[in-house]
Amino acid sequence: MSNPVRIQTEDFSQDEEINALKVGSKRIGGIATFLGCARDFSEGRDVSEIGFEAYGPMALAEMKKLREEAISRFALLDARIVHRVTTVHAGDNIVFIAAAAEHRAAALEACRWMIDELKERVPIWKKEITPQGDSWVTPHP
Amino acid sequence: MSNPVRIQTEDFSQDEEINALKVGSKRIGGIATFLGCARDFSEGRDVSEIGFEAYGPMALAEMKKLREEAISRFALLDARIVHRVTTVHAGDNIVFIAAAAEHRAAALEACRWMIDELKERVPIWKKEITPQGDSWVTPHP
Amino acid sequence: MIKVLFFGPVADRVQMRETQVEYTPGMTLHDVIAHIGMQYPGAFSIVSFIAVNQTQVHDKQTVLHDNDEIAFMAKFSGG
Amino acid sequence: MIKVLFFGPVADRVQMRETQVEYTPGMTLHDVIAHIGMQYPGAFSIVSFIAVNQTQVHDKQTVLHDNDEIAFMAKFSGG
Repeated sequence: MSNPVRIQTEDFSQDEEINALKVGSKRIGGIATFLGCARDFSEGRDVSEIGFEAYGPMALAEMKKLREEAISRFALLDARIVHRVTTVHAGDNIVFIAAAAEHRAAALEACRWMIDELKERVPIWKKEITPQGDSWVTPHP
Repeated sequence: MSNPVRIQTEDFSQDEEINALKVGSKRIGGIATFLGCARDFSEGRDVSEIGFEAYGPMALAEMKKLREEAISRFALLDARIVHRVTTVHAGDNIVFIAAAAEHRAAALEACRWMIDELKERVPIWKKEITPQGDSWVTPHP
Repeated sequence: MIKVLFFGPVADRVQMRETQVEYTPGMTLHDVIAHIGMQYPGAFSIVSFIAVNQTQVHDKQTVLHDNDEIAFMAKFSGG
Repeated sequence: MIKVLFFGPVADRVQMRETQVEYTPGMTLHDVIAHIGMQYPGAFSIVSFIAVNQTQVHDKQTVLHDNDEIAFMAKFSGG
Protein backbone atom coordinates (compact mmCIF):
# COMPACT_ATOMS: atom_id res chain seq x y z
CA MET A 1 0.00 0.00 0.00
CA SER A 2 1.36 3.41 -0.93
CA ASN A 3 2.14 6.06 1.65
CA PRO A 4 -0.97 7.96 2.78
CA VAL A 5 0.83 11.32 2.51
CA ARG A 6 2.79 12.03 -0.64
CA ILE A 7 4.27 14.77 -2.79
CA GLN A 8 4.84 13.48 -6.29
CA THR A 9 5.14 14.57 -9.91
CA GLU A 10 3.03 11.75 -11.34
CA ASP A 11 -0.75 11.59 -11.42
CA PHE A 12 -2.77 9.49 -8.94
CA SER A 13 -5.91 7.38 -9.09
CA GLN A 14 -8.89 8.05 -6.83
CA ASP A 15 -9.81 4.37 -6.98
CA GLU A 16 -6.37 3.32 -5.77
CA GLU A 17 -6.42 5.84 -2.93
CA ILE A 18 -9.92 4.76 -1.88
CA ASN A 19 -8.93 1.10 -1.98
CA ALA A 20 -5.90 1.85 0.16
CA LEU A 21 -8.22 3.44 2.72
CA LYS A 22 -10.63 0.53 2.64
CA VAL A 23 -8.08 -2.21 3.26
CA GLY A 24 -7.32 -0.57 6.59
CA SER A 25 -10.79 -0.85 8.10
CA LYS A 26 -14.11 -2.56 7.54
CA ARG A 27 -15.79 -0.02 9.80
CA ILE A 28 -15.70 2.79 7.24
CA GLY A 29 -19.20 4.07 6.51
CA GLY A 30 -18.25 7.16 4.51
CA ILE A 31 -15.29 8.51 2.56
CA ALA A 32 -15.26 12.17 1.58
CA THR A 33 -12.74 13.31 -0.98
CA PHE A 34 -11.64 16.56 -2.51
CA LEU A 35 -9.83 16.68 -5.82
CA GLY A 36 -8.27 19.95 -6.91
CA CYS A 37 -7.76 20.28 -10.67
CA ALA A 38 -6.17 22.81 -12.99
CA ARG A 39 -8.64 25.20 -14.59
CA ASP A 40 -8.03 26.80 -17.96
CA PHE A 41 -9.34 30.14 -16.78
CA SER A 42 -8.43 32.12 -13.71
CA GLU A 43 -9.04 35.73 -12.74
CA GLY A 44 -10.22 36.51 -16.24
CA ARG A 45 -7.11 35.29 -18.06
CA ASP A 46 -6.46 32.11 -20.01
CA VAL A 47 -4.06 29.85 -18.19
CA SER A 48 -2.15 27.38 -20.34
CA GLU A 49 -0.10 25.72 -17.59
CA ILE A 50 0.30 25.80 -13.84
CA GLY A 51 3.69 25.16 -12.29
CA PHE A 52 4.18 24.12 -8.68
CA GLU A 53 7.13 24.47 -6.40
CA ALA A 54 7.41 23.09 -2.86
CA TYR A 55 9.73 23.30 0.10
CA GLY A 56 9.70 19.53 -0.10
CA PRO A 57 10.74 18.24 3.32
CA MET A 58 8.74 20.89 5.21
CA ALA A 59 5.69 20.45 2.96
CA LEU A 60 5.68 16.71 3.51
CA ALA A 61 6.13 17.12 7.27
CA GLU A 62 3.23 19.62 7.41
CA MET A 63 1.01 17.31 5.36
CA LYS A 64 1.77 14.42 7.72
CA LYS A 65 0.96 16.59 10.74
CA LEU A 66 -2.24 17.74 9.03
CA ARG A 67 -3.35 14.15 8.45
CA GLU A 68 -2.64 13.16 12.03
CA GLU A 69 -4.45 16.21 13.40
CA ALA A 70 -7.46 15.50 11.18
CA ILE A 71 -7.60 11.86 12.28
CA SER A 72 -7.57 12.85 15.92
CA ARG A 73 -9.79 15.95 15.66
CA PHE A 74 -12.56 14.24 13.64
CA ALA A 75 -12.07 10.67 14.96
CA LEU A 76 -11.34 9.47 11.44
CA LEU A 77 -10.52 5.86 10.68
CA ASP A 78 -7.95 7.00 8.11
CA ALA A 79 -7.03 9.87 5.78
CA ARG A 80 -4.83 10.49 2.75
CA ILE A 81 -3.25 13.60 1.26
CA VAL A 82 -1.48 13.64 -2.12
CA HIS A 83 -0.12 16.78 -3.81
CA ARG A 84 1.51 16.87 -7.21
CA VAL A 85 4.47 19.19 -7.68
CA THR A 86 5.08 19.49 -11.40
CA THR A 87 3.65 21.42 -14.34
CA VAL A 88 0.01 20.69 -15.09
CA HIS A 89 -2.46 21.60 -17.82
CA ALA A 90 -6.20 22.29 -17.77
CA GLY A 91 -8.08 19.31 -16.37
CA ASP A 92 -5.06 17.75 -14.69
CA ASN A 93 -5.19 16.64 -11.07
CA ILE A 94 -3.29 18.73 -8.52
CA VAL A 95 -4.27 17.68 -5.02
CA PHE A 96 -6.27 14.85 -3.47
CA ILE A 97 -7.66 14.72 0.05
CA ALA A 98 -9.63 11.79 1.46
CA ALA A 99 -11.18 11.31 4.88
CA ALA A 100 -12.68 7.99 6.00
CA ALA A 101 -14.97 7.79 9.01
CA GLU A 102 -17.71 5.63 10.47
CA HIS A 103 -20.30 8.27 9.60
CA ARG A 104 -20.56 10.84 6.87
CA ALA A 105 -20.53 14.06 8.91
CA ALA A 106 -17.03 13.49 10.28
CA ALA A 107 -15.69 12.45 6.86
CA LEU A 108 -17.16 15.51 5.12
CA GLU A 109 -16.06 17.97 7.79
CA ALA A 110 -12.55 16.54 7.99
CA CYS A 111 -12.14 16.64 4.21
CA ARG A 112 -13.04 20.29 4.12
CA TRP A 113 -10.84 21.10 7.10
CA MET A 114 -7.85 19.36 5.54
CA ILE A 115 -8.01 21.15 2.19
CA ASP A 116 -8.55 24.52 3.92
CA GLU A 117 -5.62 23.90 6.28
CA LEU A 118 -3.39 22.56 3.51
CA LYS A 119 -3.75 25.83 1.65
CA GLU A 120 -2.82 27.76 4.80
CA ARG A 121 -0.03 25.63 6.16
CA VAL A 122 1.78 23.68 3.46
CA PRO A 123 4.72 25.47 1.77
CA ILE A 124 3.79 25.00 -1.88
CA TRP A 125 3.56 27.78 -4.45
CA LYS A 126 1.67 27.93 -7.70
CA LYS A 127 2.64 29.87 -10.82
CA GLU A 128 0.18 30.46 -13.63
CA ILE A 129 1.72 30.37 -17.07
CA THR A 130 -0.37 32.39 -19.50
CA PRO A 131 0.11 33.66 -23.04
CA GLN A 132 0.73 37.06 -21.43
CA GLY A 133 3.48 35.75 -19.14
CA ASP A 134 3.93 33.94 -15.85
CA SER A 135 2.75 35.02 -12.44
CA TRP A 136 2.84 33.54 -8.99
CA VAL A 137 -0.61 33.11 -7.56
CA THR A 138 -1.38 35.33 -4.62
CA PRO A 139 -3.76 33.52 -2.31
CA HIS A 140 -7.02 35.20 -1.49
CA PRO A 141 -7.37 36.21 2.14
CA MET B 1 -20.33 8.82 -21.20
CA SER B 2 -22.56 7.09 -18.67
CA ASN B 3 -25.65 8.75 -17.26
CA PRO B 4 -24.82 11.17 -14.41
CA VAL B 5 -27.69 9.80 -12.28
CA ARG B 6 -28.03 6.06 -11.95
CA ILE B 7 -29.48 3.28 -9.81
CA GLN B 8 -27.64 0.05 -10.50
CA THR B 9 -26.73 -3.29 -8.97
CA GLU B 10 -23.12 -3.29 -10.15
CA ASP B 11 -20.23 -1.46 -8.54
CA PHE B 12 -18.86 1.81 -9.92
CA SER B 13 -15.42 3.39 -10.28
CA GLN B 14 -14.61 6.79 -8.77
CA ASP B 15 -12.03 7.35 -11.49
CA GLU B 16 -14.59 6.77 -14.23
CA GLU B 17 -17.11 9.08 -12.58
CA ILE B 18 -14.48 11.79 -12.12
CA ASN B 19 -13.35 11.45 -15.73
CA ALA B 20 -16.94 11.75 -16.90
CA LEU B 21 -17.21 15.02 -14.96
CA LYS B 22 -13.95 16.34 -16.35
CA VAL B 23 -14.73 15.78 -20.01
CA GLY B 24 -17.66 18.16 -19.62
CA SER B 25 -15.66 21.22 -18.58
CA LYS B 26 -12.11 22.50 -18.41
CA ARG B 27 -13.17 25.13 -15.88
CA ILE B 28 -13.47 22.69 -12.98
CA GLY B 29 -11.20 23.72 -10.10
CA GLY B 30 -12.53 21.31 -7.49
CA ILE B 31 -14.47 18.07 -7.29
CA ALA B 32 -15.87 16.97 -3.94
CA THR B 33 -17.12 13.43 -3.61
CA PHE B 34 -18.84 11.34 -0.99
CA LEU B 35 -18.68 7.56 -1.08
CA GLY B 36 -20.96 5.62 1.26
CA CYS B 37 -19.76 2.09 2.07
CA ALA B 38 -21.12 -0.86 3.99
CA ARG B 39 -19.76 -1.17 7.53
CA ASP B 40 -19.44 -4.50 9.30
CA PHE B 41 -20.70 -3.02 12.53
CA SER B 42 -23.80 -0.98 13.20
CA GLU B 43 -25.58 -0.08 16.43
CA GLY B 44 -23.48 -2.56 18.37
CA ARG B 45 -24.29 -5.60 16.23
CA ASP B 46 -22.28 -7.40 13.59
CA VAL B 47 -23.76 -6.87 10.14
CA SER B 48 -22.94 -9.51 7.56
CA GLU B 49 -24.88 -8.08 4.63
CA ILE B 50 -26.95 -5.04 3.77
CA GLY B 51 -29.85 -5.34 1.36
CA PHE B 52 -31.34 -2.39 -0.50
CA GLU B 53 -34.74 -1.89 -2.01
CA ALA B 54 -35.89 1.10 -4.03
CA TYR B 55 -39.07 2.48 -5.50
CA GLY B 56 -37.08 2.56 -8.73
CA PRO B 57 -38.79 5.10 -11.00
CA MET B 58 -39.51 7.54 -8.17
CA ALA B 59 -36.02 7.14 -6.68
CA LEU B 60 -34.40 7.88 -10.03
CA ALA B 61 -36.68 10.88 -10.64
CA GLU B 62 -35.85 12.27 -7.17
CA MET B 63 -32.12 11.76 -7.73
CA LYS B 64 -32.33 13.63 -11.06
CA LYS B 65 -34.20 16.48 -9.39
CA LEU B 66 -31.64 16.53 -6.61
CA ARG B 67 -28.76 16.82 -9.09
CA GLU B 68 -30.45 19.63 -10.98
CA GLU B 69 -31.26 21.50 -7.78
CA ALA B 70 -27.68 21.14 -6.57
CA ILE B 71 -26.27 22.41 -9.86
CA SER B 72 -28.47 25.48 -9.75
CA ARG B 73 -28.26 26.14 -6.00
CA PHE B 74 -24.45 25.91 -5.80
CA ALA B 75 -23.64 27.03 -9.37
CA LEU B 76 -21.95 23.70 -10.06
CA LEU B 77 -20.39 22.88 -13.39
CA ASP B 78 -21.68 19.30 -13.08
CA ALA B 79 -22.70 16.64 -10.56
CA ARG B 80 -23.23 12.88 -10.45
CA ILE B 81 -25.26 10.60 -8.17
CA VAL B 82 -25.02 6.79 -8.29
CA HIS B 83 -26.79 4.44 -5.85
CA ARG B 84 -26.46 0.70 -5.85
CA VAL B 85 -29.57 -1.35 -5.12
CA THR B 86 -28.45 -4.87 -4.40
CA THR B 87 -27.01 -6.84 -1.47
CA VAL B 88 -23.62 -5.63 -0.28
CA HIS B 89 -20.99 -6.81 2.19
CA ALA B 90 -18.62 -4.96 4.50
CA GLY B 91 -16.41 -2.61 2.52
CA ASP B 92 -18.63 -2.56 -0.57
CA ASN B 93 -19.64 0.71 -2.19
CA ILE B 94 -23.26 1.83 -1.77
CA VAL B 95 -23.63 5.41 -2.93
CA PHE B 96 -21.49 7.93 -4.76
CA ILE B 97 -22.02 11.68 -4.95
CA ALA B 98 -19.76 14.07 -6.84
CA ALA B 99 -19.96 17.84 -7.23
CA ALA B 100 -17.71 19.76 -9.63
CA ALA B 101 -17.33 23.52 -9.34
CA GLU B 102 -14.91 26.28 -10.24
CA HIS B 103 -13.92 26.65 -6.59
CA ARG B 104 -13.75 24.25 -3.69
CA ALA B 105 -16.30 25.79 -1.34
CA ALA B 106 -19.23 25.27 -3.71
CA ALA B 107 -18.13 21.72 -4.54
CA LEU B 108 -17.76 20.74 -0.89
CA GLU B 109 -21.02 22.34 0.21
CA ALA B 110 -22.99 20.85 -2.69
CA CYS B 111 -21.60 17.38 -2.04
CA ARG B 112 -22.71 17.52 1.57
CA TRP B 113 -26.10 18.93 0.64
CA MET B 114 -26.72 16.21 -1.93
CA ILE B 115 -25.94 13.28 0.37
CA ASP B 116 -28.01 14.82 3.18
CA GLU B 117 -30.95 15.44 0.83
CA LEU B 118 -30.64 12.02 -0.81
CA LYS B 119 -31.16 10.39 2.55
CA GLU B 120 -34.25 12.51 3.18
CA ARG B 121 -35.84 12.43 -0.23
CA VAL B 122 -34.98 9.33 -2.20
CA PRO B 123 -37.24 6.28 -1.68
CA ILE B 124 -34.63 3.63 -0.92
CA TRP B 125 -34.66 1.32 2.11
CA LYS B 126 -31.83 -0.55 3.76
CA LYS B 127 -32.08 -3.84 5.60
CA GLU B 128 -29.27 -5.09 7.81
CA ILE B 129 -28.77 -8.81 7.72
CA THR B 130 -27.11 -10.01 10.93
CA PRO B 131 -26.47 -13.40 12.51
CA GLN B 132 -29.38 -12.53 14.85
CA GLY B 133 -31.80 -11.85 11.99
CA ASP B 134 -32.75 -9.11 9.55
CA SER B 135 -33.97 -5.65 10.33
CA TRP B 136 -34.90 -2.60 8.34
CA VAL B 137 -32.79 0.38 9.25
CA THR B 138 -34.71 3.17 10.94
CA PRO B 139 -33.13 6.46 9.99
CA HIS B 140 -31.92 8.70 12.76
CA PRO B 141 -33.80 11.95 13.07
CA MET C 1 -58.05 0.21 -11.09
CA ILE C 2 -55.72 1.92 -8.64
CA LYS C 3 -52.33 0.24 -8.35
CA VAL C 4 -51.01 0.19 -4.77
CA LEU C 5 -47.32 -0.43 -4.08
CA PHE C 6 -45.55 -1.34 -0.85
CA PHE C 7 -41.79 -1.26 -0.24
CA GLY C 8 -39.30 -2.35 2.37
CA PRO C 9 -40.64 -2.31 5.92
CA VAL C 10 -44.23 -1.63 4.78
CA ALA C 11 -44.15 -4.53 2.30
CA ASP C 12 -42.97 -6.77 5.15
CA ARG C 13 -45.96 -5.75 7.29
CA VAL C 14 -48.61 -6.22 4.62
CA GLN C 15 -46.73 -9.24 3.29
CA MET C 16 -47.07 -8.21 -0.31
CA ARG C 17 -45.48 -5.75 -2.68
CA GLU C 18 -48.46 -4.77 -4.78
CA THR C 19 -52.25 -4.84 -4.78
CA GLN C 20 -55.10 -3.22 -6.62
CA VAL C 21 -58.11 -1.25 -5.48
CA GLU C 22 -61.22 -0.82 -7.61
CA TYR C 23 -61.44 2.71 -8.98
CA THR C 24 -64.66 4.63 -8.39
CA PRO C 25 -65.11 8.15 -9.74
CA GLY C 26 -64.43 10.83 -7.14
CA MET C 27 -62.46 8.57 -4.85
CA THR C 28 -59.71 10.17 -2.81
CA LEU C 29 -56.41 9.05 -1.37
CA HIS C 30 -58.18 8.84 1.97
CA ASP C 31 -60.58 6.21 0.59
CA VAL C 32 -57.67 4.00 -0.47
CA ILE C 33 -55.94 4.42 2.89
CA ALA C 34 -59.16 3.42 4.67
CA HIS C 35 -59.59 0.41 2.40
CA ILE C 36 -56.02 -0.87 2.84
CA GLY C 37 -55.95 0.05 6.52
CA MET C 38 -59.00 -2.10 7.17
CA GLN C 39 -57.35 -5.09 5.52
CA TYR C 40 -53.97 -4.57 7.18
CA PRO C 41 -54.46 -2.88 10.53
CA GLY C 42 -51.14 -1.75 11.94
CA ALA C 43 -49.43 -1.53 8.58
CA PHE C 44 -49.84 2.22 8.43
CA SER C 45 -48.16 3.07 11.70
CA ILE C 46 -44.81 3.09 9.89
CA VAL C 47 -46.00 4.83 6.73
CA SER C 48 -44.28 8.22 6.62
CA PHE C 49 -44.66 9.10 2.96
CA ILE C 50 -47.31 8.55 0.33
CA ALA C 51 -46.70 9.05 -3.37
CA VAL C 52 -49.28 9.30 -6.13
CA ASN C 53 -47.79 8.62 -9.54
CA GLN C 54 -44.28 8.85 -8.07
CA THR C 55 -44.80 12.26 -6.54
CA GLN C 56 -45.10 12.71 -2.81
CA VAL C 57 -48.51 13.98 -1.69
CA HIS C 58 -49.49 15.31 1.71
CA ASP C 59 -53.19 15.97 1.20
CA LYS C 60 -55.31 12.88 1.85
CA GLN C 61 -58.22 14.57 0.07
CA THR C 62 -56.28 14.32 -3.19
CA VAL C 63 -58.71 13.09 -5.82
CA LEU C 64 -57.55 9.99 -7.66
CA HIS C 65 -57.87 9.02 -11.30
CA ASP C 66 -58.21 5.62 -12.87
CA ASN C 67 -54.84 3.84 -13.24
CA ASP C 68 -53.14 6.02 -10.63
CA GLU C 69 -50.19 4.43 -8.85
CA ILE C 70 -50.05 4.89 -5.09
CA ALA C 71 -47.05 3.98 -2.93
CA PHE C 72 -47.07 3.67 0.85
CA MET C 73 -43.57 4.17 2.19
CA ALA C 74 -41.72 4.04 5.51
CA LYS C 75 -38.97 6.55 6.26
CA PHE C 76 -36.21 6.31 3.69
CA SER C 77 -32.88 4.84 4.69
CA GLY C 78 -30.85 4.91 1.50
CA GLY C 79 -27.32 6.15 1.17
CA MET D 1 27.36 28.01 8.02
CA ILE D 2 23.68 28.88 7.94
CA LYS D 3 21.89 27.57 4.86
CA VAL D 4 19.30 30.01 3.50
CA LEU D 5 16.58 28.82 1.11
CA PHE D 6 14.27 30.78 -1.15
CA PHE D 7 11.18 29.46 -2.93
CA GLY D 8 8.67 30.54 -5.55
CA PRO D 9 8.03 34.28 -5.60
CA VAL D 10 10.85 35.01 -3.12
CA ALA D 11 13.37 33.02 -5.16
CA ASP D 12 12.35 35.06 -8.22
CA ARG D 13 13.02 38.33 -6.39
CA VAL D 14 16.44 37.36 -5.01
CA GLN D 15 17.19 35.49 -8.24
CA MET D 16 18.56 32.46 -6.47
CA ARG D 17 17.27 29.47 -4.61
CA GLU D 18 19.90 29.06 -1.94
CA THR D 19 22.72 30.94 -0.28
CA GLN D 20 24.86 30.66 2.83
CA VAL D 21 25.56 33.03 5.69
CA GLU D 22 28.62 32.70 7.92
CA TYR D 23 27.64 31.39 11.34
CA THR D 24 28.80 33.36 14.36
CA PRO D 25 27.99 32.19 17.89
CA GLY D 26 24.96 33.92 19.38
CA MET D 27 23.58 35.05 16.04
CA THR D 28 19.82 35.37 15.76
CA LEU D 29 17.30 35.04 12.98
CA HIS D 30 17.15 38.82 12.95
CA ASP D 31 20.87 38.99 12.06
CA VAL D 32 20.31 36.77 9.02
CA ILE D 33 17.29 38.79 7.91
CA ALA D 34 19.34 42.00 8.20
CA HIS D 35 22.20 40.47 6.25
CA ILE D 36 20.03 39.16 3.41
CA GLY D 37 17.80 42.24 3.45
CA MET D 38 20.84 44.46 2.86
CA GLN D 39 21.88 42.40 -0.16
CA TYR D 40 18.38 42.15 -1.62
CA PRO D 41 16.38 45.18 -0.59
CA GLY D 42 12.72 44.66 -1.43
CA ALA D 43 12.87 40.88 -1.37
CA PHE D 44 11.39 40.71 2.10
CA SER D 45 8.23 42.66 1.38
CA ILE D 46 6.58 39.42 0.20
CA VAL D 47 8.03 37.16 2.89
CA SER D 48 5.12 36.00 5.04
CA PHE D 49 6.65 32.96 6.73
CA ILE D 50 10.08 32.05 7.99
CA ALA D 51 11.06 28.50 8.88
CA VAL D 52 14.10 27.39 10.83
CA ASN D 53 14.91 23.74 10.24
CA GLN D 54 11.54 23.26 8.54
CA THR D 55 9.51 24.60 11.41
CA GLN D 56 7.82 27.96 11.18
CA VAL D 57 9.17 30.54 13.64
CA HIS D 58 7.67 33.87 14.58
CA ASP D 59 10.30 35.22 16.97
CA LYS D 60 13.08 37.04 15.15
CA GLN D 61 15.21 36.85 18.28
CA THR D 62 15.39 33.06 17.84
CA VAL D 63 19.02 32.07 18.42
CA LEU D 64 20.53 30.10 15.54
CA HIS D 65 22.93 27.19 15.59
CA ASP D 66 25.61 26.23 13.13
CA ASN D 67 24.17 24.36 10.12
CA ASP D 68 20.65 25.62 10.69
CA GLU D 69 18.44 25.80 7.57
CA ILE D 70 16.38 28.95 7.17
CA ALA D 71 13.66 29.37 4.56
CA PHE D 72 12.09 32.67 3.54
CA MET D 73 8.65 32.08 2.10
CA ALA D 74 5.84 34.03 0.46
CA LYS D 75 2.22 33.17 1.22
CA PHE D 76 1.50 29.59 0.25
CA SER D 77 -0.67 28.90 -2.77
CA GLY D 78 -0.77 25.12 -3.00
CA GLY D 79 -3.85 23.01 -3.50
